[in-house]
Amino acid sequence: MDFISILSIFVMACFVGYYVVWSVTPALHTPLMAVTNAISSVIIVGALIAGAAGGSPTAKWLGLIAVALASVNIFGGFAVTARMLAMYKKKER
Amino acid sequence: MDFISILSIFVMACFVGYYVVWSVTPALHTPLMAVTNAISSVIIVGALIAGAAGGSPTAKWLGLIAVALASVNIFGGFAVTARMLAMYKKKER
Amino acid sequence: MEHVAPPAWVMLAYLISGVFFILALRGLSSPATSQQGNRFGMAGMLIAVVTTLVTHEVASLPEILGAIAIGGGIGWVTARKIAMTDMPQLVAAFHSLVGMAAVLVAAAAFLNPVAFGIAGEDGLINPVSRVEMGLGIAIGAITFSGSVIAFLKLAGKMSGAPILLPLRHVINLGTLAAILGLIGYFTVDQSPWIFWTVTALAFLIGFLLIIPIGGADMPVVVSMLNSYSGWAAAAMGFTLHNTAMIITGALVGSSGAILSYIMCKAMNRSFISVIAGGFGAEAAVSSGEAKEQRPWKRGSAEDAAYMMQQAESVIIVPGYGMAVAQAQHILREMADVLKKQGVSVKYAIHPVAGRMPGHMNVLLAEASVPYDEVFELEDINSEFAQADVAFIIGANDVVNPAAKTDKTSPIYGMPVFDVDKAKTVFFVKRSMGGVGYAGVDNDVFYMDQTMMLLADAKKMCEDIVKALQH
Amino acid sequence: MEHVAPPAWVMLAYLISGVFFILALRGLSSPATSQQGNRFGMAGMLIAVVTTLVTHEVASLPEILGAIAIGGGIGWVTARKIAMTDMPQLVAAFHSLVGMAAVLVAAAAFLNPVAFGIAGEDGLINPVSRVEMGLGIAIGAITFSGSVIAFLKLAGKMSGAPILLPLRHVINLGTLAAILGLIGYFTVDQSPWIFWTVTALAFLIGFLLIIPIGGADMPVVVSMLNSYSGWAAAAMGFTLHNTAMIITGALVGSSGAILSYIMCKAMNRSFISVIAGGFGAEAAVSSGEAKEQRPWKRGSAEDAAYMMQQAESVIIVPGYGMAVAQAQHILREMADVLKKQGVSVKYAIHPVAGRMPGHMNVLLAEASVPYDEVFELEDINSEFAQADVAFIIGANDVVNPAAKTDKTSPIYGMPVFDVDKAKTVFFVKRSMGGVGYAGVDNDVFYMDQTMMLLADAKKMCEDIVKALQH
Ligand SMILES: NC(=O)c1ccc[n+]([C@@H]2O[C@H](COP(=O)([O-])OP(=O)(O)OC[C@H]3O[C@@H](n4cnc5c(N)ncnc54)[C@H](OP(=O)(O)O)[C@@H]3O)[C@@H](O)[C@H]2O)c1
Ligand SMILES: NC(=O)c1ccc[n+]([C@@H]2O[C@H](COP(=O)([O-])OP(=O)(O)OC[C@H]3O[C@@H](n4cnc5c(N)ncnc54)[C@H](OP(=O)(O)O)[C@@H]3O)[C@@H](O)[C@H]2O)c1
Repeated sequence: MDFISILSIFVMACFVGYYVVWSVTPALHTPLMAVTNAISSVIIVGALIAGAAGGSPTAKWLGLIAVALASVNIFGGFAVTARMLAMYKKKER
Repeated sequence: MDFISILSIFVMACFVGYYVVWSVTPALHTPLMAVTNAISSVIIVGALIAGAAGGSPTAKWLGLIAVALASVNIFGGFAVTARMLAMYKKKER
Repeated sequence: MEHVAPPAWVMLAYLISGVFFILALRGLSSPATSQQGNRFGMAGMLIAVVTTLVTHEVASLPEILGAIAIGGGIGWVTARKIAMTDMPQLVAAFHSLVGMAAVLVAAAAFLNPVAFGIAGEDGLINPVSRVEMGLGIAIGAITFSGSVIAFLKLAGKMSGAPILLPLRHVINLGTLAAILGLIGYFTVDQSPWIFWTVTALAFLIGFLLIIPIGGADMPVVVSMLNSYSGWAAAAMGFTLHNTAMIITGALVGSSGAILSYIMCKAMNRSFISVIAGGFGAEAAVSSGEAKEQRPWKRGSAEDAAYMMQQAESVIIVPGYGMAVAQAQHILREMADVLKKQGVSVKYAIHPVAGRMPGHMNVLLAEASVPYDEVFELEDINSEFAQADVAFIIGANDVVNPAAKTDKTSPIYGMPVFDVDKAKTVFFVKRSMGGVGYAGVDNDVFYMDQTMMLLADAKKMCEDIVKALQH
Repeated sequence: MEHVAPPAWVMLAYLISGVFFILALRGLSSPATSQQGNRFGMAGMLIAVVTTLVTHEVASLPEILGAIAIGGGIGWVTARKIAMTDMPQLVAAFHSLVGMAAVLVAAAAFLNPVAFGIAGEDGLINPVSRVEMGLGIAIGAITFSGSVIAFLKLAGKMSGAPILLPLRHVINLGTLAAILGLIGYFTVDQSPWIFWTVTALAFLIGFLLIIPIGGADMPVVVSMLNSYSGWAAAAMGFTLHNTAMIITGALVGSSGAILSYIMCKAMNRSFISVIAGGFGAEAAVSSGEAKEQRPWKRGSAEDAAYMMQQAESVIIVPGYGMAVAQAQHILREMADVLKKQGVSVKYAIHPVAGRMPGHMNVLLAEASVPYDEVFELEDINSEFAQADVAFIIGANDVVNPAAKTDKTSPIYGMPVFDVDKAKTVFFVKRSMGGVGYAGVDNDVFYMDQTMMLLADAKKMCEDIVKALQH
């Protein structure tokens, strides 16, 4: 992928982000913060690559710590979001 | 640009299209149809390329006709949209 | 020759052009920002065209500028002259041109693949590009011939009645299957006959698909074709690796699809039933039934003028008939007189009032009705209960209470205005016999508080204005 | 070594992962689809992680799985145990981890550029990648240290009072300029000292930027840092040419920015004034003024119970004090008893009620209040005029009419509930002295129709429930 392709995807994604976030109902703004927390830990992809066997051992350890930190967020973020969302219920009729 | 980059841009653009069109106010749905008409004539880019000097003469003539057709749409579409939009006015106070 | 990546600035320019098109549609989220939006659209188009001219070996600049001048001139003059009531057919006509342009571009790409950078080392076209091209030409051809039929029906140059061939669903599905099959085969065999057969079949199916659809369903069809023209542009964008075309394709494709969806929903019909066709035909049959004779009251322009002067609030419900009668200017005058006499006047617009989405809004805007006096269905429907007068002019189906109560009615389930809750209802139409697009009788005619004002909409408004000024 | 394009299916997998993240946020447009959305998010993450593991030479699988297990375990347990009232600090703590992870990844990329495919033929890192990396580590470090301070302030482990250094604006701008300058210089000189200096300065500026901001402004800061963590992820996505990270970065970046904007707007403060800091400090000064003594009425739980039983409609306005008192469960019980006695009960939530956006909604949901009884400001504000009772519990600023009338008030211009239009107002708080977050007096206390219920929110609701059940 060349730089311009990535930039194009990024620009489009910013538009999508703008619209998709504005369409979130205000009642769910707290879960929104929690779930964005979880998904921003997709940085774990970089952390996994950082541990490449052939490279510097320091880099490997930095990578492993980053994997652990990101995992806290991923599991914690999705779990707490799921816990919150499960509480929102409609009136029983 | 590789195929996946293009596909990625396309997928993101579809999301953008979905949101941006739903956010158009119903009062402007007729201008929306006119302006989408105009912008879909961006196909003129292909028509301009078709006329490449070195290539087949038939292709060149097809390209020129396509340029003319697309131009009808571009000028007509933007002009009629502008004409309609100029008519929408707020109450004077 | 493989696809050579153009310089970064070129790709950036096409990206910017695409972003400008997004901003153009975004501007339409409110009338206040819409003109700015349209300018973004023009700028985006300019960027795309200039970038292409600068970076491609083009045939010869004078010829190209000539073509642009001829086409642009025709477009410009048409846009200046067209009456607002004729917008539906104008849009259909324009679509046919986009479709034809897509066909020509795809054909040119087939004849001169090197110019488009889609030929492989061996001079053959890349298989992926063949599929994109095949889809592009097929969608373009369907858009063209479909739009031509839609134009002819909307412009009244061809009967609006659905033309129902026997076995049409079988023929249509067969043709579609043949097109897809040939495009698939095209990836392994690049013979010209395949390409041209696909093209011919696509022209044919566009024609076959649209002739069985009744004239009144044409707006849905026009939107659908709008969507198609977008996907055709996107397919060519994949071929040319062009960001501007891809973004535009996605925008236009979504726009047409969403507008079709909105219309179908507001008419409570499924998209499939519209596309399957034959709607007007059934209606013609049902209107043949003997109608029961029920009592109704006829009013005069003076009655209407008197009652509206006494009223505190009047809600005007315009419909297709108002457009046909070109009554928007005199209607606004009537409203002005009433407002000067202290009456509150609002306009209520149904999503499918008239013959295309937003049609009534454009006509009222043309007559200088401020857009903040014009309300959508959901925003005003609760106000009929408090209104003194509902003034229905050239609308019919969109106020028919059968949509709420009568499960057998063809418009059952369509959201309608609760005009029956207003204290007094005036109903302007030309005759008691004339029905709306759905071809059904309307209980509002026979209500105690309804007065029928039987006349041409324009004439009636003129008479009311005269009476008001006495 | 140049960047080698991964196989198409890998890139497709990352694209799908990104699309799933979009669908995750899209699900939050209504509570009904939100759980489905969250599952999309999890699936997207799984796809991204598995794709990376399968296609990259990773250090050693056991170690990685160990790291995931340790981190995941801690995250999971925390998520299970945390009280809903502690959400603001949890979110801040999680942000600090994302920030730190970004720092570590950028550092690893700097130490081992070959593994990331960003090294040139000569073993040096590509200049573009250097900028992306520098930005990534700087934003990550700011996110980390800023979030740590925000966490400490929100968790009450550090005083919420703004700490104002002299010349802080000069120091901050200087440090920022130094960071940007060094990143620029980094493109021509790849010395480690530059990289580590940028990192150190970024940690410092994160700290300096947040300490002058008052504890009550922390939610805006947390959102802003949320946005930063998104942009950091996007920067790393550019480095790794990873679609999933780019899409996520844009989503999270927009989300944080929009939430900050919404909060600032609902408090009628400019973003700049929040970020410049010192808000709590000024308020402390103004509350030092001598307050005039005005008459007010004190009510009892029995009064409240009696009046609400007689009422037709009660609107409950919960605020931060309700969260602090953990009164949501007993409040819902009170509402249940009233509803059984035929009273209509609704909840009205201000966009900045509580201490983070949507905070009150979560707490009420926790107490099993159905979400269709809970209304936003614009949807319910007109109903106060018809309501018999407005029951304000632990809210203060969001019902303060000074926002509408007093131009000198720090909350002037903030949209507030029109509780003064209700026939009777009950105001639950602990003391007449205690003020809201903005530190201003509230005219509602002294209105004729207001009765102050001075007690802890939970205690007061319990007493009312007892009185209602008599
Ligand atoms: N807007 C869209 O996008 C769209 C798309 C597809 C279908 N449709 C359909 O179109 C219909 C639109 O409903 P509508 O309520 O606007 O119109 P309508 O139901 O078609 O009714 C039109 C009315 O206008 C009267 N009329 C016609 N010419 C007139 C004249 N010169 N002066 C006075 N009255 C005149 C007709 O009665 P007389 O003949 O007795 O005068 C008729 O009652 C709906 O059924 C809708 O589903 C709309
Ligand atoms: N939600 C957000 O995203 C956000 C973000 C940034 C800033 N803010 C700010 O936070 C404020 C929120 O407004 P708000 O109306 O919810 O709260 P508030 O104005 O801070 O008022 C809280 C009230 O609760 C009372 N209280 C505290 N503990 C209590 C207890 N245990 N029992 C009963 N009452 C108790 C306090 O009075 P006593 O001390 O006398 O009991 C006070 O009157 C706004 O000014 C807003 O701008 C919110």
